[in-house]
Amino acid sequence: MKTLTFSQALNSGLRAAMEHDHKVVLMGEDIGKLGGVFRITDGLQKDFGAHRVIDTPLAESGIVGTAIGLAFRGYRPVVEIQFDGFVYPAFDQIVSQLAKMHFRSRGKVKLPVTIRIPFGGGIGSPEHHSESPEAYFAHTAGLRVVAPATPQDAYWMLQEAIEDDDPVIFLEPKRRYHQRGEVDTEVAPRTGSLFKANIARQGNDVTLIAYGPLVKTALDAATAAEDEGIDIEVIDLRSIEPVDFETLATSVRKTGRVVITHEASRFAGMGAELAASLTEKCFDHLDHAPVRVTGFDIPYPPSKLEMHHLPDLDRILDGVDQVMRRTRAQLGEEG
Amino acid sequence: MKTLTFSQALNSGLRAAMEHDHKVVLMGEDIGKLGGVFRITDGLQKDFGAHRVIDTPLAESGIVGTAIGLAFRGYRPVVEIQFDGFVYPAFDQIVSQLAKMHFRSRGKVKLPVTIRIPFGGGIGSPEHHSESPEAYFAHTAGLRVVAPATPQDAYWMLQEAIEDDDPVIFLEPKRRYHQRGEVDTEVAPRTGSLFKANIARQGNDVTLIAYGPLVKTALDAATAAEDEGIDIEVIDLRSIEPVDFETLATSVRKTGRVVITHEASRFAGMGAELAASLTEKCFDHLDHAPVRVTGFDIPYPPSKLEMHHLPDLDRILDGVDQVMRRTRAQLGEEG
Amino acid sequence: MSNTFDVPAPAGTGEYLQIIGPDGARHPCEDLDVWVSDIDQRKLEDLYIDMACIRRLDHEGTALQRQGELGLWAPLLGQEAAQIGSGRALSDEDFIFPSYREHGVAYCRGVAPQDLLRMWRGAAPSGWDPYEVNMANQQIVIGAQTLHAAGYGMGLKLDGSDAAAITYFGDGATSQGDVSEAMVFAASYQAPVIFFCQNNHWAISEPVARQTAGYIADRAKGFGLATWRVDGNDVLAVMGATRAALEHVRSGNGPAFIEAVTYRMGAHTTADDPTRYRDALELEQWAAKDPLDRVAAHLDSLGADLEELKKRSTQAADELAAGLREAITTMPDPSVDDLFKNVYSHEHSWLDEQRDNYKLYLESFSQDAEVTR
Amino acid sequence: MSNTFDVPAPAGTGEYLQIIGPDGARHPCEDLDVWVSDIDQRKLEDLYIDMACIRRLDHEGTALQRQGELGLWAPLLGQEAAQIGSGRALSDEDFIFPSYREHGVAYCRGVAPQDLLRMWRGAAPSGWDPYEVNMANQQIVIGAQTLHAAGYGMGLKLDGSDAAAITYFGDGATSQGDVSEAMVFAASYQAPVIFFCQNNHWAISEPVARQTAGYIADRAKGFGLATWRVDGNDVLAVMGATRAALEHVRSGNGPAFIEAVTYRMGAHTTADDPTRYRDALELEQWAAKDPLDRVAAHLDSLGADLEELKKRSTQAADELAAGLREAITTMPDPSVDDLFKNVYSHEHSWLDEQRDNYKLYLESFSQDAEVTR
Ligand SMILES: Cc1ncc(C[n+]2csc(CCOP(=O)(O)OP(=O)(O)O)c2C)c(N)n1
Ligand SMILES: Cc1ncc(C[n+]2csc(CCOP(=O)(O)OP(=O)(O)O)c2C)c(N)n1
Ligand SMILES: [Mg+2]
Ligand SMILES: [Mg+2]
Repeated sequence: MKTLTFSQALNSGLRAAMEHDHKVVLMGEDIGKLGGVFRITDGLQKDFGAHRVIDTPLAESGIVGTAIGLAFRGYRPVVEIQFDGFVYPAFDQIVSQLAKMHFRSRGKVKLPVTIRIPFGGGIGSPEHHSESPEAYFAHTAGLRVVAPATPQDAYWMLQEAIEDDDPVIFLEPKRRYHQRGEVDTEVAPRTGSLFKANIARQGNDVTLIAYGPLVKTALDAATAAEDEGIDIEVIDLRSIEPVDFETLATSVRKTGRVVITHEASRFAGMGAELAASLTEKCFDHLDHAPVRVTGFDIPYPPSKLEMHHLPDLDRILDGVDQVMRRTRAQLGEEG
Repeated sequence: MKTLTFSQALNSGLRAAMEHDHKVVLMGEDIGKLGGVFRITDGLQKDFGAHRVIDTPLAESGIVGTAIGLAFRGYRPVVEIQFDGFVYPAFDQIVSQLAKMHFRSRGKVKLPVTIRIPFGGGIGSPEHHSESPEAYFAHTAGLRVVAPATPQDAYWMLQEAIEDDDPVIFLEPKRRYHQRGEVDTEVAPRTGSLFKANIARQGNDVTLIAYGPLVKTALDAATAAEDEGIDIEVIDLRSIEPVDFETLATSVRKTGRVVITHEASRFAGMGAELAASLTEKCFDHLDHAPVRVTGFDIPYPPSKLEMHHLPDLDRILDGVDQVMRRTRAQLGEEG
Repeated sequence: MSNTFDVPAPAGTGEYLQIIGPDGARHPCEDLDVWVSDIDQRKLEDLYIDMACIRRLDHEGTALQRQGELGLWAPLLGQEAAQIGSGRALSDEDFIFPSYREHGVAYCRGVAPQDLLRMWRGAAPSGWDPYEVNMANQQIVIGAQTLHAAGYGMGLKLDGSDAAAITYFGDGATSQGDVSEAMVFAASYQAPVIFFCQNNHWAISEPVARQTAGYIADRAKGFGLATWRVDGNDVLAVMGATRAALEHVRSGNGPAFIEAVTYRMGAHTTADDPTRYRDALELEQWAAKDPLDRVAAHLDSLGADLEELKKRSTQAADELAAGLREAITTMPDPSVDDLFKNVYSHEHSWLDEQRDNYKLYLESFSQDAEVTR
Repeated sequence: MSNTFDVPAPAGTGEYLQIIGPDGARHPCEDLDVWVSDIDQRKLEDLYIDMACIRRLDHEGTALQRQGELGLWAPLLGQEAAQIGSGRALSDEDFIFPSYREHGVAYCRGVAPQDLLRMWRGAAPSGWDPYEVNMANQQIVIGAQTLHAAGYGMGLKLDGSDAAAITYFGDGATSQGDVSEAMVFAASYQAPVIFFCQNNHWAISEPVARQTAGYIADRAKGFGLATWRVDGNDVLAVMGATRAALEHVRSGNGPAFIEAVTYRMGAHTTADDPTRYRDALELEQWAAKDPLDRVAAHLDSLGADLEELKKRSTQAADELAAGLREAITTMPDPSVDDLFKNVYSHEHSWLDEQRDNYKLYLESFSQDAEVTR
């Protein structure tokens, strides 16, 4: 057991993957000498060489497209997209090529490409540096999409993503990069649970679903709710596609109430899918419609306004009040 | 009143828009002499000149990016993307530029760009020619997304989309291009209802929501259901973003049952948003969870399999049976 | 009516390397002769037969589409020399990233008839096993495959392999950002990649002058690529340039670019009507530069037995055609299982559930036969 | 350890046009002299003052960031000549599409201090009204703005306007597909667009050699653009080339490209630590080519009163700096209304509902003050 920051855990995960399989190569802008703008690849070029930690020209479509070519040749490329908002130039290569090649080739070509994307807001950055693009990828058949929420998960999930033979979009909650946590480096790879949700906290009254950066916020909210006598079960999705509906539905059948939270815009976001699917699967158990606590349907706002846009403890608890059918006024009377 | 095909109605709509406002210019691949691969711009270059019907180099990011530049200069560009599957190279320009410029410039820059995309399947084409990308755009704040379902709507909705000061993604159900219908050319522009849903058929038992190519299929299903004594209300969404939730919720409060159908993949598709929102708005009126009848979560399949992928009358009726809580077996007994 | 945005006058075909002229006369070509010095009469006859075969292949493709056996076909008519000249220059280890029109290159790779037609029939998203023939499946998204070739070339370099990657694309494709980026990457890593552009003068209805003000080959030079501009209807010139480029990239000198100046004699695809946008005259001019006729004329001048050659080539083409027809009639239709297979390479809880539900749904029709709609 | 993918040795700065050398000596420059023949001593002094002002502006930006007044700042240190030389060559009607580092160009346009800082402070997604200053807002997505310039140029041509569009971008940007496509479009329509590349040798931590094997200017030639490669630290050379390019594009000769060879003396942004990836030596070499020092030396050789000039420039810079500080202290914070405003230009049922709900939610805190968490 070591105490590592989220970034260190990712760095260690990459190192382990590279040691484990010499076909693993890293690609991206500034990932070499600089170690990436978030230093996730710090020291790796020095230790593994410029042929395995590859600084690329400044062109995201080019990065993903050549990663596909390398995968054709038997490599296992791990691509770093510098910030979430810069993945869109690569969208065509991701959606029309990476996602579909296995199907297109009738199973002959495997493209085990991992695309690491630091995602989400809360770091006080200008436009394009705080996006949450997961729904675009989740809606795209052929991709798998995962997001770790703790240093421990970061460590093993990254290795499993790299070992997976399908393309994986690996979303890293960048505002948690400095978060510290215990990491057991014996825990990986192959815990076999990359696509299983994690019950981060058990509870009986409400199922609160989160992933990536908001898992911590959700846990904080659950702690706060405890004081009000509400017992929240917090589920960390881990895998956004496929979603582990079995774990979710079991919880919802128990609690009868669902709150879903994410930073991404609400309209046609992941919350919609989770709400719709859980309503289908658990309709007769539901006391209230699933409630979504999400970013607004606006471009990511300037940093001085981002605290409004990002779901926080209060907004999540407001969502909890809704599914408990408690108004703020009632709460005042009761409390 | 004239009888026109869907394509002719679009062609007439473009002609009217160009006559009405000399700042309207058309851009796209092969839209000039050829009149577009679907002939939607047939004859327009001849009549308006190569400076208003502009054949472009073969580069979709370039097309949308230069359309933005033209809009900066006061033009009102109408872009044709040749097929749905070829819009992805332009994704960055659409999502990070077109959608966000008004917000970025604090309202100073308006980008009245219309992007016409022939969308959907059922025409027996190879890969990339039958996609339904609407959820990607609907999830993107700053865009409006509409889809006409009849020649009449095609005619006026296209003109309204062009007149709108916001960027509009205009989705044309390509497998209905040859469908004929009555078109009243006096009906436009400015009926003011571009973002209002259309109750295509009144009914009391089930609310069946569709848009674009499946409105016709939905109406056929409603007719078939009549024989079984089920009275379906069919709502043509027309506007995918914003959705006219008022009209939808009013209907659902009446029927208590919702079926949503689209060709796009189901996971994180528009059906999820409609189901989630309507559950939120009408939970206490619902007899059953909203049911989605959609394309599968697979890349668009080869043409010999597409009839499985595309929702048809039977699959829609199966969805109706589900919300009526009738099993096929019961149906056998009753029927 | 202003003509502000009319397409600029075509830049003309300009200078290019040629060995056998349209009339069959052989010209000395300093740059390329050395690369084809081994091509004797016998080998040239073989190239002729290859070209005749893929012309027939193409003819069958169009015919099968007309008969409803194929959903679509993209004719290569006129581009036989470009495809055979380059295809026959490659070694088996070289890996090919084609677009959708390279039936002739696939033929060089020995792709089986069924595999060649599968996609065009709509029976599968693609045909062959790329690793069996070292050729990726057809690419429809213009330019996308060029980046795959650049990446594959990077892999070859990492492996210390002697093989090369080659990618085929059209004149229209040169406008796509991906193609420029592919040149940037290949040049930045000095990867063994050949960019083979068949400039057939048209991108559906748009003339090449809409895509570029100068020569396509010059575009590549600006990216630092070694560049050849050749008569794409001259099978020897194409072969010579491809061999020269292969030697260049195999020697670690970085990527190369070949512009093969040719012409699309047919429609863009069977869904296209080129009479709407181009002159019959232009077609005539290019007909006079036919890739097969010039080789026949040249062989004639060498004293070859043309009659015997045509007999041999017809026989080979007949066999090929018979194989194609046989392939079509025996090709099984895909099954519902193929819908859900290969979306992922292993278990996917959500999709597996969807598949199972859909199968149950389908079964409900057969089981409750009495319930009909 | 193999060095397969090490960055190739830098191609060197190569040949470029220069008027005033690093030592202040003026050289005859056939191509450019005619374009700056009107720049007398007085005007050169003004250019010096401009450069001194934006150097100070830049200094203040960094200082304000350190003090927590700005969230981020992208220094232009070292690129003063490139920005002033080009910015002062433009006419008011010309429309500018910048990236994020063109504070100097914005200064030339008279952008107000608050508008300049708004985005960097995190108070708004951008600053000024583009139509007031004929300059688009800062662009962060590398290369995206070049296409907007190409389109704007198409519009200028359609309008029969005399104005030009100019777009600024970096050496790293040249790898982006959008930049290549922008050149394709501008060339295809022969639009009056100037592509102004500040080759400051670095894209964050990557040297220009990672992006291109040859010279950037040659890349542009391959797209058919008229091209100038100039000493980007020489304000006269930059001004001359920009004027020449403007004349070229205004005359309907199609787009132009300027590569201004310069150097990013500071960090990429205030969030960057360049000591991790580049040599102090390189910095020293470039310090010797300083854009201001050489103009001062040249003015000195002309007999100018340097002391007086420096006094004037310090005064101007002080005023500018005071304005910036004043701007920061008086800049209002954005309000919740700004969150929802301007996403659309008119009613949007869904978003309007969201806004109303959020406002109610916020009100619930103030109204039920007793309910605290
Ligand atoms: C990204 C993309 N945009 C548009 C198309 C539609 N399209 C198919 S072929 C074609 C023209 C291609 O021209 P060229 O590159 O010259 O190749 P050729 O067909 O002449 O072989 C177009 C526009 C496409 N397939 N992909
Ligand atoms: C599409 C995109 N990818 C990545 C980035 C992150 N990024 C910001 S600046 C930069 C380097 C730009 O280098 P260059 O074009 O030379 O301009 P300079 O910063 O030197 O002025 C990078 C990679 C971005 N802003 N946009
Ligand atoms: Mg072509
Ligand atoms: Mg730079």
